[in-house]
Amino acid sequence: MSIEELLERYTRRDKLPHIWCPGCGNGIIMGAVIRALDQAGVDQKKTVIVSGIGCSSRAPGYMKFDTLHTTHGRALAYATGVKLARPELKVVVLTGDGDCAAIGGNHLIHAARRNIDLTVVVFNNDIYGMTGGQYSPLTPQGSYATTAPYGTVDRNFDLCELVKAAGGTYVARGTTYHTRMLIDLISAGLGHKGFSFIEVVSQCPMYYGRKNKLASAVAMLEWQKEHAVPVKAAAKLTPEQLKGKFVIGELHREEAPEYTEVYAEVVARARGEEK
Amino acid sequence: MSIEELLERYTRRDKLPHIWCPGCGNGIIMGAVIRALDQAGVDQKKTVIVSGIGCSSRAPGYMKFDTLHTTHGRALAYATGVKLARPELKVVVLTGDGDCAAIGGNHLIHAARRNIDLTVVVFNNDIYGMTGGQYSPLTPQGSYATTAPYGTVDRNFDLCELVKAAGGTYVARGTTYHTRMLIDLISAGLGHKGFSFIEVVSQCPMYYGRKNKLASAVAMLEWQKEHAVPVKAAAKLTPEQLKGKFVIGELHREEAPEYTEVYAEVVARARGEEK
Amino acid sequence: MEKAPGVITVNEKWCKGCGICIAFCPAKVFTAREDGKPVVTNPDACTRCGLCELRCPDFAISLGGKSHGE
Amino acid sequence: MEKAPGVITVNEKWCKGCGICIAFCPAKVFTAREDGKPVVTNPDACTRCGLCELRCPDFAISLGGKSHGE
Amino acid sequence: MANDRRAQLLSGNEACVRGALAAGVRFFAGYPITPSTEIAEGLAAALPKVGGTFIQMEDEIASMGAVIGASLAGVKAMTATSGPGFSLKQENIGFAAMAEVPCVIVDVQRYGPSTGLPTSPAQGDIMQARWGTHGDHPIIALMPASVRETFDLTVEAFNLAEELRTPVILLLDEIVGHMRERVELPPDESVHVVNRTKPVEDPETFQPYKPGPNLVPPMPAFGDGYHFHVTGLAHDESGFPTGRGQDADRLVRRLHAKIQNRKPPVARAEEWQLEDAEIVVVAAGSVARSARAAVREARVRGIKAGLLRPITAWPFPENEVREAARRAAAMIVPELNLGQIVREVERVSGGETKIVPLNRIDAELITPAEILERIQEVAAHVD
Amino acid sequence: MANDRRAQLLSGNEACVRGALAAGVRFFAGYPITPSTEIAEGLAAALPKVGGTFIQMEDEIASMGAVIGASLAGVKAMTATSGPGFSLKQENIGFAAMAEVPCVIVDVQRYGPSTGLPTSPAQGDIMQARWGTHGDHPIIALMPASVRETFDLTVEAFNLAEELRTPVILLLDEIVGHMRERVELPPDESVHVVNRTKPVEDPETFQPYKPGPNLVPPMPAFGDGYHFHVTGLAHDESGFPTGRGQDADRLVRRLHAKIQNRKPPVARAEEWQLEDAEIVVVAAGSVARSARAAVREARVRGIKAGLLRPITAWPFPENEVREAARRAAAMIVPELNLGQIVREVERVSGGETKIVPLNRIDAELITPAEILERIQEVAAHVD
Amino acid sequence: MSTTEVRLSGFGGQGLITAGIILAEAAILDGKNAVQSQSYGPEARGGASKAEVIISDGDIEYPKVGDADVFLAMSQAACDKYAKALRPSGVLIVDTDHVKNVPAFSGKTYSVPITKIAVRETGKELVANIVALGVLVGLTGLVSREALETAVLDRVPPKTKDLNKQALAAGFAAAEEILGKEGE
Amino acid sequence: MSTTEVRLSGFGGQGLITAGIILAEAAILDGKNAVQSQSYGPEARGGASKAEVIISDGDIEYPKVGDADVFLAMSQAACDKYAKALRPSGVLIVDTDHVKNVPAFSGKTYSVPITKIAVRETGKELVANIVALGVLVGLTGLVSREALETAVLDRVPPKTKDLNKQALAAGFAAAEEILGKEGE
Ligand SMILES: Cc1ncc(C[n+]2csc(CCOP(=O)(O)OP(=O)(O)O)c2C)c(N)n1
Ligand SMILES: Cc1ncc(C[n+]2csc(CCOP(=O)(O)OP(=O)(O)O)c2C)c(N)n1
Ligand code: SF4
Ligand code: SF4
Ligand code: SF4
Ligand code: SF4
Repeated sequence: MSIEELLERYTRRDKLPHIWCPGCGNGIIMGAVIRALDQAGVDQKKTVIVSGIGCSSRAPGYMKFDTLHTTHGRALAYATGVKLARPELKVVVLTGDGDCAAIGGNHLIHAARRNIDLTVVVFNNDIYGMTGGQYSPLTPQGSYATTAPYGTVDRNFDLCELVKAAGGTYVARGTTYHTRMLIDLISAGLGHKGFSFIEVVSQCPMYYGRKNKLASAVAMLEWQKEHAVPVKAAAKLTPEQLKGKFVIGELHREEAPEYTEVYAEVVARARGEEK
Repeated sequence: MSIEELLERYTRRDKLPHIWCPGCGNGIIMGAVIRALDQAGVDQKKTVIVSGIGCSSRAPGYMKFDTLHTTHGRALAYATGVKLARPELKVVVLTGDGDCAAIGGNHLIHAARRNIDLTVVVFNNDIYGMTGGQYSPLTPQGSYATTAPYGTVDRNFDLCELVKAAGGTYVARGTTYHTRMLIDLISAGLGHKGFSFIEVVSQCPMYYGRKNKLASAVAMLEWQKEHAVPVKAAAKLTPEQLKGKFVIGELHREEAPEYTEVYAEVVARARGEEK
Repeated sequence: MEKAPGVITVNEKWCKGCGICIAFCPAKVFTAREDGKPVVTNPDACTRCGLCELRCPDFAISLGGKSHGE
Repeated sequence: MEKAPGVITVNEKWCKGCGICIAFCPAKVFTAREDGKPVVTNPDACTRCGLCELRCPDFAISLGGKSHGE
Repeated sequence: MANDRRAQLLSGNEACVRGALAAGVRFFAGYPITPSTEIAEGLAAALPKVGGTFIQMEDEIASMGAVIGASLAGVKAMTATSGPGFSLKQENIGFAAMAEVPCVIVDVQRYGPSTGLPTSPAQGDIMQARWGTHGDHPIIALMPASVRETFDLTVEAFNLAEELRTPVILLLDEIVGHMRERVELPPDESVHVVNRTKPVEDPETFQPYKPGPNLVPPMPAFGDGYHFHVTGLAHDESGFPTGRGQDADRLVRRLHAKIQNRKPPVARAEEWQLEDAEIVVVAAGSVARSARAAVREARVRGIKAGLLRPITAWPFPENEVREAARRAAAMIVPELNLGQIVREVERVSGGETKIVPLNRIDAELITPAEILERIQEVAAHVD
Repeated sequence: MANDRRAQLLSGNEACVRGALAAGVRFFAGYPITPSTEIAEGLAAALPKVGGTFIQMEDEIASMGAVIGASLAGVKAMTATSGPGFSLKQENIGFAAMAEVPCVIVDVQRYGPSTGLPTSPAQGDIMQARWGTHGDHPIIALMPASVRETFDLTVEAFNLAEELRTPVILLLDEIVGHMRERVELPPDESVHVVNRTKPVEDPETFQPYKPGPNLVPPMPAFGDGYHFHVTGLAHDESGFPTGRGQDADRLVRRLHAKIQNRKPPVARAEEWQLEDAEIVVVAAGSVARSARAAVREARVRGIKAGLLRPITAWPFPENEVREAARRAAAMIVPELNLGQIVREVERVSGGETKIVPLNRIDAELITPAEILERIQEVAAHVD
Repeated sequence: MSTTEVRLSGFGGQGLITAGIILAEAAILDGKNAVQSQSYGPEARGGASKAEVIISDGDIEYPKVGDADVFLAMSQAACDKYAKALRPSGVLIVDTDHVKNVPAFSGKTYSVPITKIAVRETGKELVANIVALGVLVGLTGLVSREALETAVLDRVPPKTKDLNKQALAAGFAAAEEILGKEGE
Repeated sequence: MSTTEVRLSGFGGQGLITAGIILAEAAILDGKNAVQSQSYGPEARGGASKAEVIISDGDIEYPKVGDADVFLAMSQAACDKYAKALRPSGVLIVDTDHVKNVPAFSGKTYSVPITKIAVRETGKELVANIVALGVLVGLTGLVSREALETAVLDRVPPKTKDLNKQALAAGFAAAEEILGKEGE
């Protein structure tokens, strides 16, 4: 599909151009999500996009689906309600690193634990964009932020590890630089039955970049290119060689009973129906 | 130290006997914590015990320390404030599986991420005791509870895995049956610099037991005895052999910079002091 | 509650009769009363392993004497 | 925005001049204007890899024509 | 009348479950907390039987979020909690008000502040029900005084929520929630049930926040093909944020007006022996039971007492109270708190009558005798 | 006066940071949210320099919890937030009230409900500040109208918190928080600072919740060797829960009384041109600035107008308002909400005067001209 | 309008809450009004337990029992605590197995070995609450015996119906025996 | 009591917020009262940007600028939006590099190639805001030049002091040139 057709079909064109800063990764990820939805062949009428609060969480407003812009950190809780009430809907959650991993961390691990069929795409720009550059739980330790004028003290999560340990059954990491791979990863997540999670390493040139000597979006994508190691290549490297790098690709996949399906069995049991 | 001396020194004797039901594991764990504090030689005057809300979270009320019984799920947040304000204090958190892993799950993973020097003991009785037997995120899937009359749909966390993935640097699991090992595990946690976490598999005969055909505390301890596999023994078993069992002992330990120590460096830097 | 060093005592006021001490004493030192509370019926078998003390949820058993098994 | 199939067009209203397309075009098809926005100065080099379209954060580049690289 | 099988013994919490089912609830998300837990437990058993969904979420915030999500997906949804959980739900209740998502929130009030006395009665959350979330949000809160009324007002809570697209709070107190009493429930078929109005417009031209004649916008469900946007940001009729103050003004004023202007009025009170009453007792929830007994006894003793019982805590039955204040020599306001309803009585009565608070916060229900005593004291000074 | 180096240009949020430092703050835990974030950012830079601690927690609930923990550990502690975060903090604010933990919570009000207009001004959280948490909790809330007053009231917030062992809310609005104006700040040494009273009793006999002469119990810090217990359950003087209603009653009444009975009164208002005022404008925060300009202009035009500016939103300056109501022909209450302060004015004025609300919720500050116009309208009807 | 206030108290696990519910349900079956309430809280688990029932021909407004007309005490602690809250003309029923000191009292006092009867007649201490109901209704005639039996059988698990029937009969029998003796 | 209301508007990144703060600080250095406020929100990032300053000898109550006395427009959009909110006797200063259509207006209008001057005189577009301040103060005398220079140097990073001094001087020069011409 040409970009024109994609925009026509999947976006609310009258809302564009979007509010994001020049070079912001949000647009790239939103483009990738749209292409992945197209690639995975989801039914647009039966797809709901849910987000929290943040620059990234504004994405659903540009997307021609049923869209739900919730409260900060709570996208997964709302999405759980949507999915449980109508399991036939495809529910996609777009969220920022702060939204998802700071205030929303509990909903993240519990949704993963339940293995409920949601596809979560985290716009990880390592910073709080919307509020002007405070550190997030994914900000690399030692980085600068408006609330960390002496460098962050906090260690950062490996969010993919966390989601895996919590019970997520599809876990992947992509970047805005590796855009084609990103589309494939999201598309695979959409195809997976159960809780699928894609962390996207992205860029906020406005705040993270400025504070941390990454002068432009271009510099930040260069950084991604240099530090991302595909999962296959990573397998061949020692921990020392991987130090300071991060792994991209599909990191974990397992088959497990999905929440709404197990719940359907409960309903059958309660009604005394055979299953 | 004899039990009499232990009680005299470390408990508020006038508050005993405690309110817990016959055979409840809470008393066993509280006894183990007291013995571990003694064994680890902590300074009683400089030790603060913090809890949330639940049957288990009543434990600090019986302990002769500075004690803080907070709101449901928030013990770790309060404890973080105590520790940051006075890093010289030893801060121990006693919490239930619901308190810690349901409503308190976010504080758990973030405290672990920060590697702040707290020792957390989870009284895991697989159920909400205080409110009368609802399921928790640690209730094994398929169990019965007052809110799961058809058996639970939710998968349960492996909480130790989760804490490890979040960044905890000492992670262990014990049981109320293996009481001596439990004391050693807690004592080791108290000695560890950084975030230490001990999950204790315990029993609520009143609710979990009754609902799930474990008729008595004795039957529940028998179950523990039969299903717990020490970490060394587990290493020799295949995943199939481990199915339905759980591993006890020290599961993870690593050395990493502790939060208040790193923060002290920030202070030094901000004041332009040498470090 | 009377207590002499080295003598097993049960604090009846605190004991709730859960039966843990009785069931898991390796030396079978206790027997259950009608109300489930333990009676020390076999004191000589006691190896002073201390498990009953450690496992009693109600701090109701004392082996008497000093630290044991620590 | 004029567009013909197979012709690279830049939507100037949407483009914010971030420079990503210019920097990462493998064929160096673009050059930057004064305001940072891309000008197609080397259209013949274009391999139709589609990366500029995929990476433009502002949906401002169109390669024209149908699906590419998919 | 022996073996009367239509009558049964039910608690308020159980009646709430029955009312919700009669109203057509199909989704419950909650988190256990005394004294509300029986509502969750009842629905955990009942919902699967009607093909609905019960979920115990990780906390109250998530529960409230899930309820909103489910409602947007087209089903009638509710949650139940008590004080501490009610505090936690507030942010998302504000979202439901702003985005106009029908839902029912039950708060079975217990003794506070903080953990307080978790199993003891109080009426300390009345003001919180109105003002608990930030910003100028509208709210409806209903306060039943009996088990049967709990059934009825649960149904009404759903009906108002669906009709007006707004969160509705059912404000029980521990006594009403836990006491069991004899009730006869109507057969489900005879219960009046309101369902939300769905849009008829074409999805292409549909404006999801364009109000209907009653100021309420028709509401599609997710998956109906409308591709609409829902946000807690101030938005215009299209549902999208504009950042413009005038749009926000129009929206927030409408949110209040749809409740304020509704016909018949949402605000409502029960009046008993009020026609000639010189002393009016204003009491709600469990306390109204004692008040009624006291008023009856006062009448026996020749005192012209009457009862005004707010059924809606919010909107507060201002007209009824104002009217009664105009006629009464005094109003006695017994409450299980340090004075919440009395503030509204003071506010709307405009100095027309003497107002006497009667507060008890020792975890016991105010007795008829206490109220009677106060009535007698006041009566002694009235003439 | 050229090169006047004592004077400087500061925003309200910056002045809050300076005030906190002057008052001796040593701990801040928060979570970013517009329009309060500059307070966190300022303290992130400043606290390490004085050996204090700044932490950005995972959310507002955790921030409030950490603040309480830090305060119990003996340091002066605060947090800052706006509407949505204020809603989330409510449960733990109730804990601080119940367990008597001194702390300061800044709420820089923004346009609500829900996400609303995140960067636009409003005064929609005034009632929430009083009633946001469940149960009958006491609270103090201060509402500065200028940058200098923000400094002063931040200091006072800490002083009251420490003196009375209670959470104190500093209720800014976006305009006061963000506007920069000329201020001269006093040197830190000259700022009056109150520190909590420590116990002198022997730890063995110490009763941590036994009130002192001002009804406030002396407060040890964790680590001081007192081995005391702190809980959000209702408790007796020993600090332990008893489950007894009488103990709860005694506790909760004292919590209110210590604030209500304090000498001089906590409740306070600024009165300007009030002596002979026939028309009184009651306004707080940024709106009071417009009100003052309007009153001045009205006087120029020969109308006897006056300004009554609540400095404490809570306790509400009831006596001052009641007194003014008795003398005034009318009271005009301009607010950036749909009517919150006006409810209190209505409540306490007991029908003594005509009350005219003036509300704006289109994200703009009410102008002096609007208030003047209302004054003139009212004046035309007064005689 | 006749109203009777009943208080049942003992310790947790004796089933007195259930007994209270059954009593109220029996009253409803008899066409009367009934309200039941109980004490909640940690003490309900293991510690003290209390159920209150008001039975009336008319409306029941205040739902709490003040001074009771009938008080069943199944523990010494409960007896000590609530004996004072009994109308002078009321009825006190104590389980002699748990209440050793029976307070002096102006109304009627019946001392019945309720728990012992349960064990003796059914082999199960568990059904002492049902025995107690039989005794209470047998002595006071508060509700009809038929309604009580129906209410008991409606509440208890199907498998235990016979057991509970036995227990109830034993209670009625004990009451008759006492009344018979009184008649002597 | 003399009060002047100033509005500075353009797009995000032009540094007009900083300019507003500096202007207010200069007024304070002159011993006057000053209030500064600005527009927040997403539009402040990239989109429109607005700073308002009120300078007065007396108290400043209402802190917002209604109709301005002085309006600096550094974008066409800003000029279009706020030109109406200018007192009839006010002063309009436009950056001709960004504002092509200058609205007709009863007061004084000064069209100055501010951005071009910045680039020409310092090589850095970045300091157009400081040039603008020089122009504005040079034309209006709102604050003293000394105070303005002190305020500028207090705010800017140490390394850029010379650059900003240059920019300010260029602004003053441009203003003088205009006034000189006017005088002709
Ligand atoms: C309860 C609550 N707390 C705080 C905020 C303020 N807030 C808005 S967005 C945001 C964080 C944004 O960071 P992130 O999720 O990483 O998204 P980004 O803007 O970087 O895309 C915060 C803290 C809020 N709206 N609600
Ligand atoms: C905010 C809030 N929600 C719910 C409750 C009710 N509550 C009290 S304890 C508890 C859970 C107890 O379970 P757990 O933490 O596992 O402890 P246990 O009682 O089993 O020891 C709950 C839900 C509460 N007090 N506060
Ligand atoms: S602030 Fe950062 S995250 Fe937000 S739009 Fe700008 S670049 Fe993107
Ligand atoms: S309810 Fe369960 S957890 Fe609570 S005291 Fe009883 S046995 Fe222990
Ligand atoms: S373990 Fe303790 S409580 Fe249990 S029976 Fe033995 S002595 Fe009693
Ligand atoms: S990537 Fe897009 S926005 Fe960036 S310069 Fe190229 S066309 Fe413009």
